[in-house]
Amino acid sequence: MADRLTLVYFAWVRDRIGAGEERVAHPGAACTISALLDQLAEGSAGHAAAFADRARLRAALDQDYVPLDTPIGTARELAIFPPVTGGDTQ
Amino acid sequence: MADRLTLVYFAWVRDRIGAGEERVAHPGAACTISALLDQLAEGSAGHAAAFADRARLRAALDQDYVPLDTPIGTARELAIFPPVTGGDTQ
Amino acid sequence: MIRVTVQAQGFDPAAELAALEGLAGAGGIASFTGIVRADGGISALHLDHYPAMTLAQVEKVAAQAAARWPLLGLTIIHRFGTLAVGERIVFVGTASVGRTPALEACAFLIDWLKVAAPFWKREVHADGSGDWVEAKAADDAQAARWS
Amino acid sequence: MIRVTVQAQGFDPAAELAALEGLAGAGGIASFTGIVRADGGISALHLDHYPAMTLAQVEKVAAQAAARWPLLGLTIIHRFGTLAVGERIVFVGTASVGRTPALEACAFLIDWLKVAAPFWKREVHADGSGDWVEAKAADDAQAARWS
Repeated sequence: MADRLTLVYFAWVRDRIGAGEERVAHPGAACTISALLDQLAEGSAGHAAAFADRARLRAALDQDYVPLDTPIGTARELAIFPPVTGGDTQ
Repeated sequence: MADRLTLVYFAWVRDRIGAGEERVAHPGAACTISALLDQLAEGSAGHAAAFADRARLRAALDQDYVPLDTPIGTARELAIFPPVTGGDTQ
Repeated sequence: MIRVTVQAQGFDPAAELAALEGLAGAGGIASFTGIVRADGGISALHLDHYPAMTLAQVEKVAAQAAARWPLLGLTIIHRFGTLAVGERIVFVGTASVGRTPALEACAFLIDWLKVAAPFWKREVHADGSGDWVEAKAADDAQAARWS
Repeated sequence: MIRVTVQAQGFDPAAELAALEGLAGAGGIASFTGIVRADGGISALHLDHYPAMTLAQVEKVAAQAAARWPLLGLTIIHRFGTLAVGERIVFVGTASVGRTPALEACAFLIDWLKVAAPFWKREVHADGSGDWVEAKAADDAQAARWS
């Protein structure tokens, strides 16, 4: 089990938090992404604003898309971002 | 009513007839394409070979696709050819 | 912008695509290019066509696509004559604001060109012999799915 | 031949198409190019992406297309960074023996790139202000039709 977890943020999630990346103590394998977001939202207004509307958030654990209720397990990197808007034109 | 009808042939229809174009006396507005082909087939072995298998023939009257049982009407040009094979690659 | 040509000479897909990309408001450009394959050891394809009818039929198919999808541009180039293996036969290019009209119209156009344009292919072997290509029922079926 | 790149710099669709046309046995080449539109008076789009994940996701979509259709070649280029109106964002090119696999795979790839590749667009106005583009439910629906 890693003792640190790297969090990476994109698009307006990053803008609201004010940083693209941060490291936190690993919350444990059983902790879900949602539960970790709850903890982080309590810690700063920026995190609270970024994580307020969970329906607009998506996540990836070690670069694989997962639902927000997924336990973090042994992942080293958790990414939080809005639904993607790539592909072709707007 | 035109008194002459131009016949044009393509692909193996032309090869069998041995000519790409010929003019005939207009058979009359009520005469169908099929009936005209019957008459022409009696006139030469090439025409008979070209027109033997009607399921493999298509027609156009004055440059519009029509079924073989269409009356020739006042058309000036009748084209007889196999199903088209254009578009992209073979 | 609808541009339809039926010609013996070659063409440059890059120039055609650049013209479509340059149309005001264009966000998506789709294209299809058909190439002569060396099927059965042929060295060339000869494309016979019905000159008095070909352009009108290709324009008809183009007008159908333009009526069905909101296209900003549509280009069709179809060659005739003798084309060596590896040469381009046909180009279809479409431009639209979003991606879907361009992609769908491009597929529609190439499906319909195959069944509606009066072209006939003859496979040419190195010794000059060759046979006319038979039409495929699959082409009619594929075009019909757009109806 | 599968070629996938995620890059900041521009690209030349003509060179990509020429590479696909040159593949042995290729009879049909389909392509799609996406261009930045001036929607809402924007002057540019900024594309954020998740570098550690992007290439893997695009390669995954490419592998799905290659497994589903008999393709001779498949090229995907997706740009990131700040792109001015009129610049190309994305290119998808496919080559197959007949026309249908190339056309279908091209449409499949662009639909799936929109929902699977971790890119986020921000509209940039002339004064530097801008908003992140919201995802459209229509994109999920369009991608899902391939399932």
